[in-house]
Order: sequence, then C-alpha cells, then structure tokens
Amino acid sequence: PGPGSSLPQSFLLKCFEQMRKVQADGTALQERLCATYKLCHPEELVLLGHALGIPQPPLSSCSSQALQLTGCLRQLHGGLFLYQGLLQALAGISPELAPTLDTLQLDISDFAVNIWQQMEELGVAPAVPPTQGTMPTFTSSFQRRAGGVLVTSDLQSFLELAYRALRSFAKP
Amino acid sequence: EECGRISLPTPIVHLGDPITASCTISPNCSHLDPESQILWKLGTELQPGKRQRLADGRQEFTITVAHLNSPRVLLSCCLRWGTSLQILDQAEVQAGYPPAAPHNLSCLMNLTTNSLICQWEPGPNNHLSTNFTLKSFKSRGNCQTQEDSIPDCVPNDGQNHCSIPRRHLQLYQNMGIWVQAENALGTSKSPQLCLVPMDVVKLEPPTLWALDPSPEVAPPQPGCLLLRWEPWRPSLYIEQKCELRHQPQPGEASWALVGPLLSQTLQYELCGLLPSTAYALQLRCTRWPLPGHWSDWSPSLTLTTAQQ
Amino acid sequence: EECGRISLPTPIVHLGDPITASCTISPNCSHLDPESQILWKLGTELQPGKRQRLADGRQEFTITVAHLNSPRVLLSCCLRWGTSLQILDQAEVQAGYPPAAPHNLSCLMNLTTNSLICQWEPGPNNHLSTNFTLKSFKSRGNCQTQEDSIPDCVPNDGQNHCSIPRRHLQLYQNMGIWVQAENALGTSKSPQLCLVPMDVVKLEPPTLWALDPSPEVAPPQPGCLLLRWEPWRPSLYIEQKCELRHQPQPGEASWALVGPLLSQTLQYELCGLLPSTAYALQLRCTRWPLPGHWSDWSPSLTLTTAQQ
Repeated sequence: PGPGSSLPQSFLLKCFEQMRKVQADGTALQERLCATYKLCHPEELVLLGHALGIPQPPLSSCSSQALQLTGCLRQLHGGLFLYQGLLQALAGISPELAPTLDTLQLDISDFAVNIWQQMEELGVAPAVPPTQGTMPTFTSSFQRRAGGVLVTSDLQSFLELAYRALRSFAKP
Repeated sequence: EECGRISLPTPIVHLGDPITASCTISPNCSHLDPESQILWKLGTELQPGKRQRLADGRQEFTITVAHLNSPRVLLSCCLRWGTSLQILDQAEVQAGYPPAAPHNLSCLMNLTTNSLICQWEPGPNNHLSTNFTLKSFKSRGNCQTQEDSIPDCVPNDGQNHCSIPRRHLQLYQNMGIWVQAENALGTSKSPQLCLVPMDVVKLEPPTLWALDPSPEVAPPQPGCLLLRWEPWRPSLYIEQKCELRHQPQPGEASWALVGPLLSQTLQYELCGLLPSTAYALQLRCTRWPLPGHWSDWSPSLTLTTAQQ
Repeated sequence: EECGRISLPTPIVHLGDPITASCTISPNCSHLDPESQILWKLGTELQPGKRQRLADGRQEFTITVAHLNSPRVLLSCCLRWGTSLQILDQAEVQAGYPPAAPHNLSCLMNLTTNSLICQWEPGPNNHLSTNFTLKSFKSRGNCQTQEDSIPDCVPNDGQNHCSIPRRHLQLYQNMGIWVQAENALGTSKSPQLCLVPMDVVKLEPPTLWALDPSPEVAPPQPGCLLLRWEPWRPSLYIEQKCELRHQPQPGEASWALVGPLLSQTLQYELCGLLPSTAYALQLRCTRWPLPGHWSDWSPSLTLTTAQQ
C-alpha cells in the first residue's frame, strides 16, 4: 500500500477542501494588495524580505524525493502554525484588507487543528505543541503590505507542495 | 405620609396557583379612622380584605386569590373615603408557565454571511417574558466533552434564530449546540445538536446558461438542448455534485430529474426531449462527497428544442 | 536592517501643488554598494532621484513632483538590484481641495419620527475624506445669541442628512442650524438657518373618503360628489387648513384646486363637475394660521358623478 494508506478518506477530502479555501483566501489578499497598492510582484520585494527576515517553514518530508507521512504532517502543521504567526504580525495592514486577512487566518487555524487532530489519532503528534518563534516586526504600513505580499506568496507555494504530497498519500 | 403599601410574596406565579397579598396601613394615615373600610380591587372586581392588627399598631388587610387565571392582574388596595374609593397602592401580578423546551433546532452554515445560522421553535406561549439563548461549545469527539466554550448567541427580541459569527467557529470540528429558554418561573433546554459547521453548509444556487451555437459548438440535435453551468463562485473550492430538472412548458407534467452531474460543465447536451417544445430547466448543487445541504434550485432557464 | 525609508512633509496636499519626498538609505544596507542607483516609481512611472550624502554618511534621494494632479499617488523608492527593481519603501500621497461650503440646507420637523430632519448639498467632490456635522444651538432672539448648545448631529457615512432627536429640541423656540464640512485641508460652513422646529413641520397627508348615501345623507346632486375627510391623526392637535384638487379621468385636463378648506369635515359636497364623469380627488393640509409645510397630496380617491 502507498505511504499514506493509513490516512482516512474523509480527512484527506477535508484537507483538500481546506487547502483550496486557504489558497482562494490568499489569492484574494494578493489581488487586493496589487489593485490597491500596486504591490503585485514578490520579486520586487526580495530585498525587503531579507531585511525583515521573513522565515520560510521547511517541507522536506513532503517533497517527492523524501516523502514521509509523519514528518510531512508535522512539517505541514508547523508551517501552518508559523503562517498563523506571520499573518498575526501583519495586523493593522489596512482597514480595507483586514477582513480578508482575518478570513485567511481563521481558515489556516482551522486547517492546522485538522492536521493536529489527525496526527493525534495516528499517535504521531509531537509531545509538545509548537510555540511561536520571534516574528518579524513590521514598522510601517508599507512593510505590513509588502510582508503581506511575501507571506501569501510563500504560503501559496507551501500549499502547492503540501497538496501534491497529500495527493500522493491519497493514492492507495 | 403614606397610607397603604401592598406587599406580595412574589410578583410572578404559576397560572392557576393561589396568591396572598397584604396591604399595610400606616397608623399615622390621617384620613383613616379605625372603622374605615379597606377594599381590594382585583382587576375591576371589588373584594373585602381580612383585617389584622399588627404588633406595632399598624393594620394589615390581606386577600387570597385561590386561582390566578389570567396572565396579568392589577391588585389595588383601596380606602372607602366618603362617597369615593381612594386607591392607596397598586401591584401587578403576572401568571404563566415555565418555558417549554425549544424544539426543532436546526442550523445551516451560510457562506455569504460566513456564519452558522440556527433556528428553533419556541414552543407554546407561556405568558411571561422569556429569554432565548443559543449556547454552543467546540468538541473533539461527538460532543460529549467540551473543549472550548463559544460566547452565547442572543437573538434579537422576539426572533427565534441566531447567527454565530465565523470568528467563533471551527468549520471542520464538531460543536455541541442547544437553545436555552428562561423566564421568571424556570429554565428549559432544547435537545443538543452535535454538528460540524461545514457539514451543514448550504450553497447558493449555481448559474445555468444556454450554450449558443458557434463555430466550435454544433447546434443541438432535435429533442436536445445545449447547456453549460457554473457553481456559485464563492463555493468553487468545495467539491460538489449537481442535479438538473426539466419540465415542458406550460408546466402540467412533473419535473424530470437528471443527475448526479459534475459541478462545472462547459458543454452539456440534454437529450430525450420533445422537439420544438419549450422547457423550464433548473439546477441545484450540494457539497459532495463530503456532507452538505442541497442549494435551492437555480432560477428557471426556459429553452425551446429545435423542430424535427 | 532597513534599507530605505521615505519621508514626506505631509501626506495630503492641494491638488496641483508640488511635493518633495526623500528616501533615506541606511549605510548598513548590505545590498547597497555606493554606485547603486535609486529610482522613484511615481504610480507606474520611473523617475531618477537627486542624490545627496548626509552628514552621518547616509545617502538621501529626493524627488520633487511639480504638480500633483491626481487625488491618490503611490510613491515608491526603488533600488536597481541586478536585473530586478527592488521596492525599498512606498508612501501614499493624497491630493484634493479644502471642502466647499455645503449649501441648500433645509429642515423639516417630522412628527412620525419626532425629529428635525435636515438635508444639504455637499458641494463638488474634493477628493478627500470629508466629515460633515450638523451643528445647532437654541436661541431666544433671531439666532444672533446662543443660549444652549445642542449636541452635534453626525450623519451616517456618505449621507447628506441628519436627524436631531426630540429630546434635543425646543419645538417652539428659535434655533440656529448650519452644516460644517471638514477634511485634512480645511473646514467650511454652510450659511446658518434660523428656524422654529414647529414652523417647519410637514404633516402626513390627510385621509379622504367618499360619503355613501344613507338615510341621513341625501345622494349628491348631478355634477356633485359627497366627501368627508380627516387630518392625519397624530396632527389633530394642530390647527390646519387643507386644499382639495380634482381632475376628470382619464387625466388630460389639469387639476382644479378648491381651498382653503377646514381640516376636518364630516360632509362636503363638491359641485360644478361634469355629470357621469370619473374624477380623481386628492387632499393636502398644512399647519395654519401658524407656519408649516404643506403635506404631500393624499392617495388618489376616484369617484364618478351621477348621470344627468
């Protein structure tokens, strides 16, 4: 049987739905940042990203070369937890974007809870729930908007990789 | 100085229960001579009071109503004063029942308002002001154990529905929900529901279009119609199935049902229809294979099949 | 470490005015070598910045926009970095005008909502977020002196009307009222009204009925109609006069006006009409002899005159 045959079908279906929702939320935030502030390309903000020190969560156990169920679930949960913290640090991004940011945060936290509970049911949940490391400090509304572009762009690629991993776990 | 003051054991009693009220007359009520007669006015009906002299010299007149049979009674302590009847004090007594348990509690997850909307039936009128509160908690298992509580949802006055906002929900986790009814005579609870918000999602109807013949699209066969549809945009991330119904117009014949169908189809040929006949067509979708409620039917699309 | 930070003298300027922005590059911005080129992006247009070296070793690049001609401009300080253009900081500059004086201020005393409802025209769009406030005070004379102030009335967003509740009003006293408009570039005031709330009362329309023939009421003469009417009930305490208008149906001919009429008539015979002709009838009333506004016309009553 495949590496993920122990994952229940309903869990996987819920995961795919939640991932598509988070991606849709992320796209909505990106579209609004582009329309309202002309911040449309993460490539234009690489330098700022370095300066701000925006961390990118590891997803090695979910890559096709080293696919490993427990490691992938743990990294997926850890990454979602990190993105929750990053999005929280963006609070005050702008009154117009706040609702979109709130929805994204709520959907990510729902998804993270779903992953954590599945790990518990599989008995592979880390002994200690993760704690948030130091977050970058965004000192101006521009930095929060630029941070929004960078974080959502990273989040989309993170989810793309996780989606492919879960797809392969879904194959019997 | 005050002449009379009514005191009641409780202002609210069970309908049909007895109640005893007393009217205490202060001694220095100058207009009162020892023989003055105190009368009770129960609603509009006059009744004598039983006289008692208290240790401190004050007089007390009591009245006992065997069965209080109307939800609201005005009780007045009156003094016959010459030809007139003077009202010294008045009290309002309410009668009713403890609230019945609310029933038929049901909830829908509304993706437009992004809230869980629950409604219930309050049960028979208990004649008393009754507060309904929608209570809920997040739970891991099947709602036996409570993880985190959720703030009470208080409906607007007189309404029997309440919306729990998105920020209080975990869309993919079980939650226990019930309605509490409370009035002066007691509290009751509806049976508890245990549900996952997303599993009670009700989608808005999909959009159904006719597919106009074009270079790429050959005109439909006789007795066929060319259609395309799209699910409600905010639900694109949800895997769904749909079903189509059609009915020749004018609509005596019953609807014919076609399904299950994919939630998104750029080109669909519906055949087996009568030629040169107008048909009303409607589509609805539901979350699938994960649980959900069927959307309402889409607005009717009327198309006519080609001649033979 | 932060590479660039924009500073602006003010984020809001007059439309068409010049603005100078500076982008200060911190020395420890590791990616920056002395020859790196800083460019300004004005909206989507790229412009070079004037380079200056500050005493503390930092470099400063300034840009002066001669005339800022659009209400909202995004100004970005960018660094050419390899083949890409890196945005170091971004500032939003707004341009507009001080608010024009609101005009056409008018108020009506509404006895249904029991409030004084004032509306105004805001004047041309000044491109900036502008707050309108309805200000007023009670006054003895002709509003030259202010006795007691009245709390500001703040309209809902984007609305150009506001209601002053009854508890802030003295209905039979003069009050001074004006509208203040304020944005980042200034404040303006409408001309001040001086009015007595009850003198600007606008009543709801009266009710008009046909008077059916009965033993006491003889049927109307040919060319006549029997009517009765009653003013709007909540205004019964107000002395009023009314006027009637009628028009043969179908309504090519213009309305004929009959008045002044008493505000309450149990039986009125309207004559001088064409026989066996349908007429539309409407009535309106106004406070009188004290000042007030005419009510709207009552809904149309259609009656047909008897044959000859």
